[in-house]
Amino acid sequence: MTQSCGRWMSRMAVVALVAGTVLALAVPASAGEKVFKIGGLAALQQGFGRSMQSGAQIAIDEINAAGGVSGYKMQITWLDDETSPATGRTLAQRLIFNDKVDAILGCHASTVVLATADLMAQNQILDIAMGSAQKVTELNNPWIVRVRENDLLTGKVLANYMVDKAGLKKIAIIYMSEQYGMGGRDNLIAALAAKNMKLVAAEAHNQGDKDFSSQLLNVKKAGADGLVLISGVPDLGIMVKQARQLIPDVKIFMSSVGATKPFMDVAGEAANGTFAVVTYTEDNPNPMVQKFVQAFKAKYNAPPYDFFSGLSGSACENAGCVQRNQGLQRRDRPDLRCGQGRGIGARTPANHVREHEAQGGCEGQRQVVLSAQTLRTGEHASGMFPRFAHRESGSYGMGNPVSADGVRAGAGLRVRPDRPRV
Amino acid sequence: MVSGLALGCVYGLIALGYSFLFNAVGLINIAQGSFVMLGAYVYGVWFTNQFHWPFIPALAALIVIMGLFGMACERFFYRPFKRAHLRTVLVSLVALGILLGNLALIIWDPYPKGTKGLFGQTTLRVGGMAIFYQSLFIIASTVLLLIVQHWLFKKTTIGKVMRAVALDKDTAALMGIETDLAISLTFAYSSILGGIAGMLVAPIFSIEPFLQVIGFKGFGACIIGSFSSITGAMAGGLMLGVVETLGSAYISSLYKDAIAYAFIIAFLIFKPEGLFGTRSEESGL
Amino acid sequence: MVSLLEVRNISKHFGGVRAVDDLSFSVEPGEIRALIGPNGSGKTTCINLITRVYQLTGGEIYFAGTRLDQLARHQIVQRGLARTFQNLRLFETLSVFDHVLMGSYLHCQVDFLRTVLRAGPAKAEIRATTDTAQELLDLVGLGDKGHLLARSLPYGKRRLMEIARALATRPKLLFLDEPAAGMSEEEIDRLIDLVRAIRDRGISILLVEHRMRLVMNVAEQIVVLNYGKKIAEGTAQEIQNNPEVITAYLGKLHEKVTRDA
Amino acid sequence: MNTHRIRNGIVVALFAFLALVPTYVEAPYVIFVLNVTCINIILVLALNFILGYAGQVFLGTIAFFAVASYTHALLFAKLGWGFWPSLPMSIVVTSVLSLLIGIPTLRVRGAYLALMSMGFIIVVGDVIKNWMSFTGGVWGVPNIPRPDIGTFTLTSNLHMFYLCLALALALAWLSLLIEDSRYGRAFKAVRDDQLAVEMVGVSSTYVKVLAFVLCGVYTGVAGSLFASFNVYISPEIYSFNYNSIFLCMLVVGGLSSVPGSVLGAILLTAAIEVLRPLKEKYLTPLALLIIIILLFEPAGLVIFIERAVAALRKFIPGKRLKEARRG
Repeated sequence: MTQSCGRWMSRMAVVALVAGTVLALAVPASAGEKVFKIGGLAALQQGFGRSMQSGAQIAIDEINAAGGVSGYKMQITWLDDETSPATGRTLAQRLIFNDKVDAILGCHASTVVLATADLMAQNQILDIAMGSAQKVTELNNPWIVRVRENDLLTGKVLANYMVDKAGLKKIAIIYMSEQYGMGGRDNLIAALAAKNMKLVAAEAHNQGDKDFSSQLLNVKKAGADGLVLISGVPDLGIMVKQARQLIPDVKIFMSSVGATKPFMDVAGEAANGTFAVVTYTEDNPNPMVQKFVQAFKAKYNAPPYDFFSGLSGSACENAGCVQRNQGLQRRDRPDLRCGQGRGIGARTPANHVREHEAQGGCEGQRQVVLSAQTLRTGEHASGMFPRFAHRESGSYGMGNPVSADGVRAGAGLRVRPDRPRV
Repeated sequence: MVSGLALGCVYGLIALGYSFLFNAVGLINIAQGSFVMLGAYVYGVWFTNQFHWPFIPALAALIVIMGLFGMACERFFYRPFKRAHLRTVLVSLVALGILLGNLALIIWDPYPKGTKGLFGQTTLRVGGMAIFYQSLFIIASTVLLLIVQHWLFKKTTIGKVMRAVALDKDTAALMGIETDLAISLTFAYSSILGGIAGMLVAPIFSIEPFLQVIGFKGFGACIIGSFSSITGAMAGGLMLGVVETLGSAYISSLYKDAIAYAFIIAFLIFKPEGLFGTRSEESGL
Repeated sequence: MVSLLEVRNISKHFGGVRAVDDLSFSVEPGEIRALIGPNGSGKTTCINLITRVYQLTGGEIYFAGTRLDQLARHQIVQRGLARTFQNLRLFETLSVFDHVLMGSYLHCQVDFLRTVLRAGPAKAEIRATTDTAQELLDLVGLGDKGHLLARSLPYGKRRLMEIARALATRPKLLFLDEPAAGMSEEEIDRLIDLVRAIRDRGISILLVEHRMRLVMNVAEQIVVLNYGKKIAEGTAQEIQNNPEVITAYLGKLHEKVTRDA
Repeated sequence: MNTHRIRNGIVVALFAFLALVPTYVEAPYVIFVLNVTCINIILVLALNFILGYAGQVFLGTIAFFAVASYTHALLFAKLGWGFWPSLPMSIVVTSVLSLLIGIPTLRVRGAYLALMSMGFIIVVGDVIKNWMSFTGGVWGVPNIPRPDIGTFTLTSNLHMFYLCLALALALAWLSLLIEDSRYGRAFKAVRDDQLAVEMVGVSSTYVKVLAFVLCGVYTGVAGSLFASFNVYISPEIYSFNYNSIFLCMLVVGGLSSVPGSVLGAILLTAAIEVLRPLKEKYLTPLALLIIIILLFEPAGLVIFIERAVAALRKFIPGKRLKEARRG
C-alpha cells in the first residue's frame, strides 16, 4: 500500500512538474479597457516570425505610450501558425471568434494568407499581410492589405539593376521550390522578358537542402555573369558560400531575405559583395527608421534581425487608420477613428495594385507594397552591415534615372559592391 | 564530385554514431540527428560564437557535455524501456527528437546561425576549384575517428565489454559485467560522435533545429553500407553523397531527396544487409 | 506407399560449423517418430530447416509428395505441418483461448467484410472455430484456462497451450520440439497420454526430446543424431542396444565421469 | 465480455460528449476545432492499425493523408466530381498506394521501417510540391467545395461537424469490430511474434499489408473530409510536426485501443488549442507527456477511465446480481 502510495506521489510530482513548466511557459495576457486588438499569425518556430513579433511590440509600445489610437490601446496576441495553411485557418478562427480581434497581422507565408482570405472577408477582419506573392494581389480581396513589397517588384528592380546598371548579359537564377522562390522566378522571367532577355539557367532546390553544387555547376556551365538567388534562410547563406567556392566570378543578387541578419550569420564573409533588394534597412538615416532601430535596441539589446521587424512595426501603426480610410469599417466599431498613421504601406488595399498594373503603369504601386518609411522620403541611403569591412555604399532607389519604365520603386535595392578578393 | 565526397563524409560521420550504438546495443537511435544538432549548437553557438574558446578546450568541453548528455538520454529514454516492445523504445526516441528540437528553439532562438569553424572561409585552390579547408578537415577527422573507433572496439577492454553486452546482455551480466553501465557508456560515446559531427558540419552548413533531419541521411548511409561494419557505414555515406550529387546533376535537383531515399529504400528491399554486411540468418529465433 | 515427410540429404552450415550434415529420414503416416541426440547434435536445427525458419544449405524436403523447401513458412503449415517451439513462442497480449483461435485462422474462409460485420456465414464460422478451440483446450487439459493471458500460465501449461494452438491448424504431421522440458514426472505421464491421443486422431508426430522416458514410451521409430549426422535409426529396443548410440551418449557421460574423477 | 462492454461504452460516451458540445458551446471557433477533432480521430484510428495493433513502427500516415486530400481536392475542385464520388475514389487511391508501399516496406522492420516512413513523407512531399501542373505545386488547391447531401450543402461548420462525427463514429465502430474479429487477433499476434504467426500458417506479410490497407482506407476518409472542410490545401499542411502529433495522440490515449485512440485525439486536439498561448513551444510539453505516459502507464490514459468504470460497476448492486445470475 505504501509502495503504491509512493509511486502515486512520484507520479503526481512529475505531473506537477509538467504543469509547472506549462504554466511558466505561458504568458498571461492582460486586458485593457478600450483596446484595439490585433491578432498576430506567424511561424514563430522560424526567425521571421520572431522578428515580426518583436518589431510589432516596439510599435505597439510606442503607440500606447502616446495614448493609443483614438483612445484605443493597442494589444497584440501572437499565435504560431507553423506556416501551415491548416493551422493558419484554425488560428484565424480562434483570433476572430475567441479573441475577437479587430485586425490580423498576417503571416509572412503567402499560402497562409491565401488560405485565410475568405475568413477575413466573411468576418470583416482587416488582414495586414506579409506574404509577398503576386497571388495575394490576385485575390482581389479588399480586406487584405500588404506592407511588404510585392515579389513582382523585386523582379522588376532586379532586372532593371542587373541589365541597365550593371550591364550583365547572362543572368541565371536558383530558386527555392516553395511559393516564394517560384513566384520570384516567374516575376524575374517576366521582368527580363520586358527587356527582351531570357534567363540562361533556372535551377531549383528544395527547402532545407544543404548541397547546391549541381545547381551551381549548371549555372557555371551556362556561363552566367549574374546569378539571382531567391530562397530562404539558412539555405540562402549556405548557397552563397558554395557559390563563392564554385563560381567565384559571378555577381550574386538576392531578394529581401539576403539583407537579413540570419543570412549574414550563416553566409559570413561570403556575403561580401552580394546584392539584395530590400525595402527596409536599419542603417537608413530616415529619423523614423532610426527611432525604431533605437527603440528596438533598447528593448531587445540587439539590432532588428530583418526587415520583418520594421514592416511589422509599420503595420501596427497603420492598423487603426486603414479601416476608416478605406471605408471598411466594421459594423460593430463605428466609433473607431483614424489614428496617426505614419506609414503609408497599409493605406491602399491590395486590389489597387491590380488596377494600376492593368493600366500599364506602376505609379503608386510602390506605395502599396513597399515599406513606407524608406520610400516616401526618397533619402534612403543604403549601406552594408557595419561589421563588414570595405564598406562602400551605393543606392539604387527612387528617382534613379535608370528606372526608365516608371518603376520608381527600387528604393531599397541595397548595393554591396564587390570587395577586392584575396 | 569533390563536394559529393565531402557531403558523403558528413553522412558517413553521422553514420558512425548509428553504427556504434547498433553494434553495442542492437538499437537504431532515431534521435541521433538531434545529437548532431545539439553538438552544432553547443560548439558553434556557445563555445565559439559566445565564449570564443580556442579549439582544444572547446572540443574537450564538447566531449564532456555530449558524453553526459548521452548518458542522461540513456537513463531516461532507453533504460526504462529496455525490456519493452521495440515500438515503445522507438516512440520514446521519437519523443526525444521532438523534445530536443523544440528545446533548441527555446534555448537558442529560432534564427539559423553560422559559425566560423577552425578555418573560417579559407579555401585551397586546386585547378579552377576552390575547396574549403573545413571540408578537408572533415574528411581527415572522419578517417581519424574511423581508426579510433576500430581500435576502441576491437582492442580495448571497454570495447570488448561493449561487444560482449551487444552479443548477449544476460550472459554478460552473469559474467559480472555491469551491463547498464556499459550501455550508458555506449550512449555517451555515440552522443559524442554525434556532437563531433555537429561541430564539424556547423561551419559549412548552418546551425538550426532543422539540422536534425540530416540524421536520416546518416541512417541511410548505414543501410547502404552496413550497420554492423564501420567501413561499410563510411562507404555507404560516400556513396549516398555521390548519388545525391549525381542525381541532382543528371536527373533533377528538385527530386534529389526523393532520389536519395529511393536509393536507400531500394537497398533496404533488395540488399537489407548492406554492401559490407554479412547476411544474417533471417529468423526470429 | 509415399512417406508423409521425406527429408533427403539436407545440410546446414553456419559459417564453418556443420549443424546438420547430409541427413535423411522420413516419417510415415500415423506414426510417432522421435529425433534424439546429445546436446547440440542438430535436432532443433533440423526442425527449423524443415519449417523454413532457416534456409537449407543443401538437400530436399518432400511432404506428402510435394516439395517443401521452396515454400514460404506459412504455406508449409497450410500443407498440414505444424510445430511447437523449444523456447516457447507466445503472443504476449493474447489470451489462451485467442492463441488457439489464432491457430484456426488459416481455415477461416469468410471474406473480410462479412467476418468483421459478423454477417451471413461468418456467424456459423465463428461458432465453429470457437467450439474447436474449446474442444482442443479440453483435450490438452486447459479447458478452464481459456480466458487467462498466456503469459500468466506456468511453464508446463504454456507448452500444452502451444500444442493446442498447433493442433488448431489441423495438421497431418505435428513437430513437438522438447514438449517435456520443464515438466514434472506427473505432467510427463499426462503428456504421454496426450501424444498418443493426438496420434489416435490420425496425426503423425515427430518428437524432438531429451527426456528418454517420454521418447521410449511413445516413439515407434527413433532417429539418433550426433554432430548433425544420423548415427542410428530403429525402434526403441534397437536404439537402446545400438553401440554407436551408446558411445555418443555414454561417450559424453564417460568423458564427464573421467573428468569428474 | 465484461471488458468489451466497458470498452464499447467508453467509445460511445466519448462520441456522445463530442456530439453534445455544440449544444452548450456555440463559439464558431470551438465548432471549427470539433471538426478538426473528428478528422484527427480518424487519423489516429488509422495509425492505430499499423502502430497499435500490428506493432509496426511506420510513421508515414501523414503522407497517405496528403495523397488522400489531394486526390479528393483535385477530383472535387478541378474535375467537379462532387463529394460523394470523390470520397470513395480517394479511399481507393490511398489504399492502393498503401498496398504498394506496404508490400515492399514490410520486408523491413523496426527502426528501418521508421526511417523508410520518414523517407516516404519526404518523397511524397517533394512530388506534391514539384509536380506543378498536376497538384498545383506549392500554391496548393484553393476553393475546394463543401460536401452536399441531396441538395443541401454543408457550408456551415456545424453541419460539417455532424458529418465528420458520423463518419468518425462509424469508423471507430468498425475498428472495434475488426479488433474483435480474427483479423484483430492476427494483428496483435504479428505484433507479439511474427515467426509464431507464420508457424500457425498465416502469412505475416499478408496481415501487415492488411493493416496498411486499413490505414489507407481510414486516411482516405480523413483526407477527403479534411480537404472539403479546410477549403484550401497546400503541401505545408502535411508536416513532420503534424505527423508527430498523431503519434502523441495515439500514445497518450492508448496504443492498440480504440477508446484510447479516440480519447487521445480529443484530449490532445483540445490540449494543443489550450497550449496555443505557448506559441512555438507547445511541442515541449507534448513530448514530455509522451515520455511520462510511456514511463508510468504505457497502456495510455484510457486505462484510467477503464479502471474507474470497472470500479464504479462494483458499486452498482443490480449489475452485480445480474452478472452473478448469468455466471
